[in-house]
Amino acid sequence: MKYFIQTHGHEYEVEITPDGITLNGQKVQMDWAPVGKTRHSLLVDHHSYEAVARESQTGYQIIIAGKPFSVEIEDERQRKLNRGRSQLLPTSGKLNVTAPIPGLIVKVLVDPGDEVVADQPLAILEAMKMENEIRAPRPGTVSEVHAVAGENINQGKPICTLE
Amino acid sequence: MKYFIQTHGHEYEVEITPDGITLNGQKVQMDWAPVGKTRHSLLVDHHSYEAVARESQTGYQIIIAGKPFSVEIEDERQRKLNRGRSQLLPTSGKLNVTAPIPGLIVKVLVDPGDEVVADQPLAILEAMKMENEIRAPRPGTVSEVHAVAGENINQGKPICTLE
Amino acid sequence: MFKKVLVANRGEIAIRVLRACEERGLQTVAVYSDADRTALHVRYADEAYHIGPAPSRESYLRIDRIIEVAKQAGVDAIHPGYGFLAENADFAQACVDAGLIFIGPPPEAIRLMGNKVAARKTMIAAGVPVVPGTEEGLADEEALRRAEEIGYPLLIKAAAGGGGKGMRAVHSAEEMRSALAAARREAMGAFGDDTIYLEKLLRNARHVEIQILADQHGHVIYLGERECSIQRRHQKLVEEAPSVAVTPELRARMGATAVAAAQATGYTNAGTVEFLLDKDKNFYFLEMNTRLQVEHPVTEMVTGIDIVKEQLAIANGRPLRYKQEDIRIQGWAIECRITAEDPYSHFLPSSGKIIALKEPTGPGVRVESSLYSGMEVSLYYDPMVAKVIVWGETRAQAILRMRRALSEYQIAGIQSSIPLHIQIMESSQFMWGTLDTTFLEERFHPEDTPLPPEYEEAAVLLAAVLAHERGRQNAVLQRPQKRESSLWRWAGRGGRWSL
Amino acid sequence: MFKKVLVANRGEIAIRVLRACEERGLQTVAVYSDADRTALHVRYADEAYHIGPAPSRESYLRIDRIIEVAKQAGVDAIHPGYGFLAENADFAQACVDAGLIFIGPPPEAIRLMGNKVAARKTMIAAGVPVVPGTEEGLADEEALRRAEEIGYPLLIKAAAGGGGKGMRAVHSAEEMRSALAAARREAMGAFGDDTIYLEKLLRNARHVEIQILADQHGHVIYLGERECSIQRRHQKLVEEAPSVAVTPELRARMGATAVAAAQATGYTNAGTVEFLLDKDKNFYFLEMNTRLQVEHPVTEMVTGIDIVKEQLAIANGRPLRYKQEDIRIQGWAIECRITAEDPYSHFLPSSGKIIALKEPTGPGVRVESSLYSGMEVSLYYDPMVAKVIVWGETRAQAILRMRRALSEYQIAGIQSSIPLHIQIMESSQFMWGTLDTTFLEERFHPEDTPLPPEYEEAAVLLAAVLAHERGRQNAVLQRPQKRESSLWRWAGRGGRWSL
Repeated sequence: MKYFIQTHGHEYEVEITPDGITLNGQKVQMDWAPVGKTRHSLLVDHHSYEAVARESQTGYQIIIAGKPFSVEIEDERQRKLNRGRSQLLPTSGKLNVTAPIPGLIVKVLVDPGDEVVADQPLAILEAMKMENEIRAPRPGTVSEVHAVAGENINQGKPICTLE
Repeated sequence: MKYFIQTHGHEYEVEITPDGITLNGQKVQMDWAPVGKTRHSLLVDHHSYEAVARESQTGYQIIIAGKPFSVEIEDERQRKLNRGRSQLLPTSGKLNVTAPIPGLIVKVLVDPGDEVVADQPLAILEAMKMENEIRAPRPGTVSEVHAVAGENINQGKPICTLE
Repeated sequence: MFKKVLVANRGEIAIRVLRACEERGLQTVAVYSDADRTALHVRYADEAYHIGPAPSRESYLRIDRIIEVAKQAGVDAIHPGYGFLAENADFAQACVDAGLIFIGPPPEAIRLMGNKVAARKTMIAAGVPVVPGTEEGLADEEALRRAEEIGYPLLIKAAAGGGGKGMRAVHSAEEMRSALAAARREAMGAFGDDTIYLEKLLRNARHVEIQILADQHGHVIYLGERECSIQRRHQKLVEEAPSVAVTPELRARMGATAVAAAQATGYTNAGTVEFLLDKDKNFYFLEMNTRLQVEHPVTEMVTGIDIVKEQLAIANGRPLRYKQEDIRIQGWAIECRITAEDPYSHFLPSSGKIIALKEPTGPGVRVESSLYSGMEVSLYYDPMVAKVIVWGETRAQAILRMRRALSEYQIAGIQSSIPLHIQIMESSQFMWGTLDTTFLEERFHPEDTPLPPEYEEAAVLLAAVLAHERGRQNAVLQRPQKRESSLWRWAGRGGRWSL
Repeated sequence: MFKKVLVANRGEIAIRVLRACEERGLQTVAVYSDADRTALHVRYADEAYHIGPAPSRESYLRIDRIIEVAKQAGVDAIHPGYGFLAENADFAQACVDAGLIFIGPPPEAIRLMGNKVAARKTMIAAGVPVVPGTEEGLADEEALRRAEEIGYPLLIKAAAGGGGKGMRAVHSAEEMRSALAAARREAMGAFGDDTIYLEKLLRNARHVEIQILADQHGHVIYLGERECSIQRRHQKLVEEAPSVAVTPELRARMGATAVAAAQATGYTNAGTVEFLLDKDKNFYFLEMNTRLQVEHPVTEMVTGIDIVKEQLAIANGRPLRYKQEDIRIQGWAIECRITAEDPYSHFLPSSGKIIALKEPTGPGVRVESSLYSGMEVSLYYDPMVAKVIVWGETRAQAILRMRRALSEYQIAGIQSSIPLHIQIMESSQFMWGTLDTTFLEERFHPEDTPLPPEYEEAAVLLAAVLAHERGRQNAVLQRPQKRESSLWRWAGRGGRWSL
């Protein structure tokens, strides 16, 4: 089976067959031993790595030597399915910007109709006694503002909508 | 429900009802919070204890502040059943002395027909590079010897039989 | 001699204090909110009492409930830790009024130092140099006018403040209005008081503070300095002792100044005098923290003195066991504050259940932590969940040891600041020690430290293997036959899992 | 300057050495048997190589395999740890022959000190006092005759010995024959050699040893003593530094003697000279351990010197960084060896899976451990699985801290020696420091330390609650209705589990 993997902007192709495992076409010698549910010991060409892994929506969250990797993975079958769907991904359509954690909306910094650039602060959310800026994940126009200052907002609730 | 509990030679009676919990007839205020599968936080009349507990054949193995307690427990129903059976316990009948850990029988110290007292060494078992004495759990006469010197013995296998 | 102590706090500092009490043979009492029933401090103490719902206003800040528990449990003394009620003069007074020993300075000293204007005046009178600035309680228009006199850049600070809350740096007149609004809003939220004042912002200055100990018999000593310039949003992230910028001569001068500051306020117990130290080795009084500090362990590691145990002895009325000349600084210590925040996502607080945990240990490593496997990290309290402290014979050895310790630290289930700390320890600027309070935000660029590609490849391979195994298991579940043997199974006497 | 080190060991000492290498910026290579694929040392090292099946004869004692891996991995140096091949002169020679640096003394010094008779002669020639005894290789009849000359009590010792294996104390002529047989049997099993010798048993003597460091340039220093009198079956259980029995004057004399012993053998690297110290402060050479010792951390804690890092520096040809007068003993350190043995059941080795683990930490506590949650503790290797080391300003503070640390240590799944250590720390005899090598077996009575009744009551209540909950769950499973709400459920805003 072939796997297509992305992390930190790099792409990899891994193939696993009963004969062995290749990384970008190069054969690697690999020894995998799980330690409990979330911890793994890997020996890759004798190099030892200890990793903690959890499943995420699109792959795995992996920590090695204190460094986190968000790894997205598709197998051949999934890749075909996803290619078909990719037009539907909201890279330019409507996008709800949601509260990443529960907290208090201290201030909303945009109004409907505002043009925003990627990473521009949209609102200030107070949690754990600190103010946190909620930023735009991509450029767009604010079509709706759902949150108001002083509101206690739950995780995942929309703050505003970009178009 | 009433529970009859033994540990370190002391006997206790605990009663649990929807109204509360009593220890030897005395009401106690108790707050129990499990922490994971084996760890427990107890507040007994505000006194805080952290315990690690595992089930054993006859009750629980509990460690509090590094100190181990083998706790045997029966509820009312079990107590009645066990009372009926108690004549059958091998306090004086045949008793197999078994290897508590796997190892090498270095020497057998008794022969059939020997009278032994409680705690008398019966055999020497080598494990982890050290010699360990296997002692008689109660007095009796050695009726059979099953193990021979030089034998690798599995855990639970009989070394000799007392009558 | 008191026998039973209540610790009016939670988290790592509660455990720190409980351990010191236990090692002194004292009985201990913990208090807890709904969110903390299974917290380590509750499980650690001899006794524990519930004091209210999760929000700290309804539990850890409830002076009445805590005093009530203290009476019910029959304690002799209360240790406030840091944060919560530690610098609340009313709480210290309430303890005294209830006949309890408050393990900290007298209420008057807390009140005096908590009032920034009064503290400033007292320091000036005692000959302690202070940063140019204004009194408290400026209206916005007045603040704008005074800002022109002081000159930019400057700091807006909350009068009731501490911990960087309600503080804003302002670099030009244009930013002033929005910064004032933000500072007041944050101060009101954190302290219920939006009074502010202004202070000149010293460029390229270091935050260097002096730990002092003062007994009830008029003896005051200093335990050397701590360098705390690695800050983000005025929150310290990394601290060390000693400071590369402090010579023995400067240490003696700063130490003597800190002792004078303490004596001028009738101070007793442990305290910290914070200074800004500029490039020309001029130092200015910032504020005095009238309590134990988060970073006290680095001083303990280089002096061998247990500050919390000294707090207990002082509160008991004992004279100091040390003279100034007994204090020797040996080696180097560094602390990293581990917070439940995502350094890759604008430091958003992170909550969740700890599903795997391995804390570092071994030579020269100390961990002060509130974490346990299975813990729910909530958003109710401060995001600092643990501290790693290391000692080394030299600063270089301490940095290498900290890298080692951080790479051993595994926390799964929440995001943490560990990756940021690793990058700081690997940055050449930090290694050279050319620090100031703007280092982290202005001159430290985590993206300059690339992740080693082999780690990335290992992560990629692990992901492939896990996905493959999951796919195989699903396939097996769909077929109604005996579970097929895994490719990865124990491979006989070679005893290795391998393809 | 070497760059890559292979650690030819397992368990806590492999991790200890790996950490030191990592902190020196060296690349590291681990080796492992079938039983150790997921052991901490394998996960800790940069690289890991499989060397054979679980029994150590087929893996960790395979000189050929280890040298082969060293070549394959391209290492420059090998650290042997303690045990296994650490005192095997052939292994040290094989390293040298393969062009590898052996991080330890020269093979000749190992060989000389490994031969008890030669060592004795060398010591006598160097003016080092020795315990009265015989040469090696006595036949039983000769041993019986010589025993009469030396007088009882005496010790039978294995010539190839170490770690108390093949050692027997004999108190009268009647016991002699069976003790000889037992000692030979154990020696043959452990070392493949049943050669024995006799030594006078000094009554009420302490085991006190001197740590030395010797560079390749003729400098030898001592780092003070360790008291190791708490032993069971000649295995050390508790060690401390300094010793209550050693005055500065005696320390200087014993230190100078240890230095003379090292110089007489051309010794380099770290080593330990073991002495018996009698009540009249006479000391006698016992043996020299030509390697790092289990208990080295207590010396590190009181001197601030990292012995393993010094081993690396010495092996690299560096001159010692310290002169004798630089060595200061500060405070007190104690180590407890945590073994997988059941102290309540004749110290039977205990194996099993670690199902819950919490190791102590906080101020002054260091843990060196091979344990992890999910680990299978096997019977293949030494039962010592971890060490707890504490530092305190005084011996009393160190003891109190050790009690605190031990009570924090939770290991579930195997039996451990922790309860015994707690009882030792609580015994008044230990607190007074009136120790000798018979303390534990003859004068320490664990049953004299009653368990606090409230712990027993808490255990009883927990058992009742667990049995009750289990009964309720079973009852619910049998009835086909909705799971009834537990009596113990979250009780609303009070947020407590309670009846």
